[in-house]
Amino acid sequence: MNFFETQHLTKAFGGLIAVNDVSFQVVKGEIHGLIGPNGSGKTTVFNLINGYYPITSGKILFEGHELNGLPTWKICKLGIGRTFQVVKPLRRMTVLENVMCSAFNLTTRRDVAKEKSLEVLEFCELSKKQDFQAKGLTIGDRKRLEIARALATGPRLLLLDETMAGLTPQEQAEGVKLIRKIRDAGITIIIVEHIMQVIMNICDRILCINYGQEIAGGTPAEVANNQAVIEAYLGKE
Amino acid sequence: MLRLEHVNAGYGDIQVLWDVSFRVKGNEFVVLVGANGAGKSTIMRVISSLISPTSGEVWFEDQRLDQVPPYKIIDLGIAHVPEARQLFPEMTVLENLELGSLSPKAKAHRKETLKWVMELFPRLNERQKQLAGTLSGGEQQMCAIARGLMSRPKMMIFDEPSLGLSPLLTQEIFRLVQRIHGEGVTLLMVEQNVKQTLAICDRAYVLENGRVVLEGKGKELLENEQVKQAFLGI
Amino acid sequence: MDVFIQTMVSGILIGGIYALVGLGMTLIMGVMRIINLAHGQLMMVAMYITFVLYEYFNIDPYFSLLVSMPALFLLGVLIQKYLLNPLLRIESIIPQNQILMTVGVAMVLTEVMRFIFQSDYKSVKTPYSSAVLYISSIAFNFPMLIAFGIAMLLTAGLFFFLLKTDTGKSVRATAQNKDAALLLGVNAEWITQLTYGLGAALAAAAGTLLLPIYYLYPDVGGPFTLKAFIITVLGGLGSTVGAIMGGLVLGVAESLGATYISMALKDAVGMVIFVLVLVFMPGGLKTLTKV
Amino acid sequence: MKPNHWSKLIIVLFLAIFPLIVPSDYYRHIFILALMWVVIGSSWNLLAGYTGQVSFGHAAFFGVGAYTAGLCVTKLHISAWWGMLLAGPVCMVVAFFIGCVCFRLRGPYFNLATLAIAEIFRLTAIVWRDLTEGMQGILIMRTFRNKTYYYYFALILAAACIYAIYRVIRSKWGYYFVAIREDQDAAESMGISSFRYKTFSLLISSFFTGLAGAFYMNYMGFIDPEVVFSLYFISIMAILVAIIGGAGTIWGPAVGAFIMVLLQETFRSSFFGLFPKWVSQAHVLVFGLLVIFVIRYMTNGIVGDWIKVQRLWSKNKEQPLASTGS
Amino acid sequence: MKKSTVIVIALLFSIGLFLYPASAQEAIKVGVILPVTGEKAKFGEIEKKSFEMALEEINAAGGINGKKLEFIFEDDTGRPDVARSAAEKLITKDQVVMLGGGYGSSETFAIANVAQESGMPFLVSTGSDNKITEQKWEYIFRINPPVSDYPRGLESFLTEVVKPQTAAILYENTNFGSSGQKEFQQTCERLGIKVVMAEGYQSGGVDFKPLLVNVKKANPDLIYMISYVMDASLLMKQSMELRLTPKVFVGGGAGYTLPEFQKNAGKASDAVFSATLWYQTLPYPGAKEYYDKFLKKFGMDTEYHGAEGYASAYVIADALKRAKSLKPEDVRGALAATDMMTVFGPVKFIAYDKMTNQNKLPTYVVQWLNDKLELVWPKEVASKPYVYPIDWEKVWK
Repeated sequence: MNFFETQHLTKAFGGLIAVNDVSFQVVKGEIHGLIGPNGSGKTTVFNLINGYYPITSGKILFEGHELNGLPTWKICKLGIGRTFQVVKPLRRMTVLENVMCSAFNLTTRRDVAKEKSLEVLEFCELSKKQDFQAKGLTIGDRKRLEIARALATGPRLLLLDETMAGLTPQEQAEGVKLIRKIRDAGITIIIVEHIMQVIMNICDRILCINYGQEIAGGTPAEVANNQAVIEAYLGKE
Repeated sequence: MLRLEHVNAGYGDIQVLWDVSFRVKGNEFVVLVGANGAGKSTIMRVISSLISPTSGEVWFEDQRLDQVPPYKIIDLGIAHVPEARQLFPEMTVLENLELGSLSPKAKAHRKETLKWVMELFPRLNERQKQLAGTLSGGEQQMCAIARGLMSRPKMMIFDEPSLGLSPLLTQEIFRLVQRIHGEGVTLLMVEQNVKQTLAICDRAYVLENGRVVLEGKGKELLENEQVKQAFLGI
Repeated sequence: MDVFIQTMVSGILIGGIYALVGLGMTLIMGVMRIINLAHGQLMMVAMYITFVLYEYFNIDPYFSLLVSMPALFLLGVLIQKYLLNPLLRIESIIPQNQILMTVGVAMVLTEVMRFIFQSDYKSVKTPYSSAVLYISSIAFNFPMLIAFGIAMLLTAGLFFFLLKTDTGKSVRATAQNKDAALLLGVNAEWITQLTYGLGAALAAAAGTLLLPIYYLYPDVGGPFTLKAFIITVLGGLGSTVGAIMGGLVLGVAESLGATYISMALKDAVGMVIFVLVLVFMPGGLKTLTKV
Repeated sequence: MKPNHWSKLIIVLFLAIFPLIVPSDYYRHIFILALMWVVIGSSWNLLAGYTGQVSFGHAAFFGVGAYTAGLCVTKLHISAWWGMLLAGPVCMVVAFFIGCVCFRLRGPYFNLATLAIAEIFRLTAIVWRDLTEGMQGILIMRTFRNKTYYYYFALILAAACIYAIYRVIRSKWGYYFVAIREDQDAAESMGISSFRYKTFSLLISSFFTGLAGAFYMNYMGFIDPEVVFSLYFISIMAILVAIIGGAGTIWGPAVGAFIMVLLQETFRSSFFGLFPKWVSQAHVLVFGLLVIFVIRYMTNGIVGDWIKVQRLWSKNKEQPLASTGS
Repeated sequence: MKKSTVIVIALLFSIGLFLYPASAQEAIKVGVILPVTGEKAKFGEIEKKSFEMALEEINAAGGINGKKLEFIFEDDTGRPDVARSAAEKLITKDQVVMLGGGYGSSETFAIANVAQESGMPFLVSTGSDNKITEQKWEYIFRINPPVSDYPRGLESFLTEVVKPQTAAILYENTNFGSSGQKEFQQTCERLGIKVVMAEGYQSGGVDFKPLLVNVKKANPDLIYMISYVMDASLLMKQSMELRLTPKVFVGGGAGYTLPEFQKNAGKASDAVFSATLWYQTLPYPGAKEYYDKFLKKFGMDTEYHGAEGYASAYVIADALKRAKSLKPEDVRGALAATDMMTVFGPVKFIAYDKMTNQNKLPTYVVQWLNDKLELVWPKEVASKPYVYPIDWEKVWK
């Protein structure tokens, strides 16, 4: 049994096929990259895993459970956390409260949730800002908050959607450190990212899709030297 | 013709552009390339005055663009073909095109312009009465470009015209872009399809993380290893 | 059989006026995505204008359309400009604060009119108020026929405006894609004002046309506001064709309901249809007609 | 900015001894009405201000609550006070079904659906004469002549309502409610079933609104459908009470309720007879202007934008305000 | 300034306000609660003006045993909870000696409830639901007949003149309408008239044709309608349009006796009968004078609501004059002993049917003839002979 896999995952919006027959496996404990040019369907894949869109055909399996048709919140409870490309902070709550909302997944007691949230914030290096309103955070801190919130639900699989976009190089470096730290804590990660330095650096394996179809998969080096990938990114000569 | 000087801009408290300066001369074809999230679209929105820079200036000919409301930009002679087409899906192709020529100057010549545009895009001519939302991706892109042309612009700015198009269609779009340049329109284009665009443009700027990191002739940049690195991270 | 035909005739005729009320609302909803809970009250203001013109200047209600519509257009533009548009820039806990603002506007309009005219019932009695046309035994109320005719003319005019003029196309464009419209040189702020003005003017037309067959008091607007949003949702948000269909459907449904179920439940028929449509056909009639 | 505890204590003390120091039944009556509105406004606020589901149909719950109490007398021949026990659960059942219909919808559609359902309730209550006596209404004999009992009853109800909401807001549910208000999609991805928690919020909200309705029946002794299912005087009034005081704050609706009820009474009686009579006609106009003003300039209501109010205050007094910041 | 200080001052101030005694005046104060805003304001206004008119006359004639009488008007806005507030205010703050007014049945209930509890005499002038005086509330008196009595005068007219076999009842869905419908249905059953249709409607409708086509199909001899004025005129106009031709149209008071009814319905109002409580040509002393004076003073017509108000004022004055003291029990006693003649007819509070402290009055039938409302039944007091049978085609031509 694979830790996580998709089988012939397909999604059509009316006539437009956004994701076409994508199958891939994720091994427990790895960081799996998902890349592709703009509009190639990466975020749609996340939205399918996450249950935000219903699947047109195909299957998603997580630890042997079929996720098809489950509502988003149940998928979260099964142990899949996610962040959003366009961050969705709960704007008029403090950072701590944001994370506590997630932490209540594991407990109904406020003090326990708070304790757990403080741990997560410490882990994500956001402790100093715990009493800030989420709407007042910088973009870097908002991305951290997204991650912290996803972590606080106690996931075994974490979906990171363009966590680095819009960050300064220094922030990116810190982000990479954080992602590694999460992996080291035993959480499997699927990451969608545009910033190639990042993805090539941290991923164990990468899947590249274009026009909703998989065009290459393998280690970072294999993918980077794949002709189809280079064409997808730089265009044909 | 168009100059950006030390522009800092962003959305709310998120800064996206850091001290961006570049210029487009009359009749030039300039391309901005950069990975996603590098701030290309933000530059486009700054030029169109949809967002105003926190500091710095944007000049078009003798006009400060950053002090003009967005709906007046097109009157000055700049047509913006936005990312993801942004057509009006429940209106016909013809109506979409007509909406491109709202300014009094363009309106006066609407019929001639329409004829010219239809010659340029024969496929749109066939689908005049069709709802824009029902067009295929390539046709939608053409419609968006045609709509921009309807204002008889001095300058056109394209935001990722190849987005979501197959390689074949992308090539067709680029051929059209070149033809428009041939008609004497100044062009500024944002693209992620690096090789093809660098091959056809006059000059290019490379953006990384909201900053301009490289500038040069298209062909020269094509050979530059740094460009490849910026895109593939190797 | 006569009962059925007469019911249908009544329903369709009243439906014409409902359509006019709904059209204004659907325009506003389409462009601004808000429910205008002051819609019936705008209609009420127009009715008072018509009433004053008739009572003191002896102007026929149908001619006073030429006054009441521009006046309400202006009122609508001002409301949008000074009360609704500024709210777009304010963040509030309740996201629907534009809707709540229209509630406030509705209250103020009603009370100002009450202050001026008191709560008395007013009506306009024209020589043709009770004129009736008979086709076999079916009665067609003459002012209602005229109202229906003018309503259809105004609808046609609105269609011409929306389909054939640049400004009309800009209105539709703004409803469909505000950012793109901005890029093409459409002043979206002005379009919202124009739209609210137009919506108010259409409500004014409905009010003015209704006055010869109905009557007037400051609270007359409330029920029509309810009808307006039923029609809008029934027709599909922002769909002009839908609003016309919705108006007719509501008129006929109410009439049938009143004849065959109970007059007392006439208004409930509309509400039940409304909830059913919301739940089972969220796109309204638009999903059936595709326009 | 933390509210001053002293001032809170003073207010609570004042309310607790109010009927003892103010012998006038008239003022007691006004305060009883205000306390009842505290309950309705606060419950609306839980659903709209905290959970983000703006209901235009709270009259449905108020009316069902009132009729539950009324029917206890006319149909079950027991005291209307049993209604205080029954109204809550009955309203929750009704609310559950309303939730099943309305929570499928978002934004303006949700607003309209709640409004329509409340109207359906009103029309049904008018027509179903066998059950409700229709517009003839239900008249009961009140239990107490002394208003003090009713006053304390209303006070306890209001306090219980505010305390319950306060506890809920500080619990897991409260966090979930606010998360749903802020971003429903984000909330779902955090493992929060938005449907389930919206329903919980609605159930609590309807429970207290129903109790207020049952209290109204007991206190007023007479109800009819136009009064207790009124769109303008219950549903919209509940919204106004909460937004004027401050939606999404614990004390906002309470403040709003007192402002609205006192304002209405002040105007209705032409400032207790001090002003010419025509002033009495202006109270709805003043409500309308107040609503426009609050939405335009104090979006978060008087409690939510208290800092703004203070600033206004200090400006008038030519006193620089120590920068409070938030 | 500290916030707490502000609050303390505000509270002290408000306590001061609460305790501030109503300024003592020589005048005897009576509270009158009527709707002068809201949807019912139209009739409330007529009644209020009549109260004021009577007050002037009473004070000009020396007031109450030398003291001036003062009416303190409160607006109930047509809502029971507001009516209750108003009553509470009048009793405890203004310290009136008794209450008058009461227009809508629901509001009257609310006021009566307060009055009874506080032991404050309340003379109801209009609120007509039977239940108001069926509660055995000893402090509540009612000058106008209950709604069940409205068609009483009609009864003899129907049995002696029209002799209908079938009837349709249309009524507005309000307290007034539905209790009226209930009573008239019983009356019909008693008289052996078959009620073929009884249907309520929401007042304020634009189009009554769906209702009327059903009536047309049922083809009753008598159509009895309980409506306020604008619904009344629309109902008649649309009946004319549909050519409904029963033997008679009869209105159940309220809207059908108002000048606005004729003004709006035009020729559709012709030959329509209505039950009524009062008419200016009735042989009551001062009735005609009251009508003329009102018309002259305010430039508008008055009708039975006005007469009720005017008469109430005189009953109040009379009771206060006779009262041993201004204590509520004494005023109550004086009210209960009332036996006087007014423009509205003789006033005497008796117990009959299930009611107590109820004034019993004969009621009448009026008919619109040549755009004028004429008293046509009983014959002894008629201002003009009734027109029956009616040739509708001729009337409506």
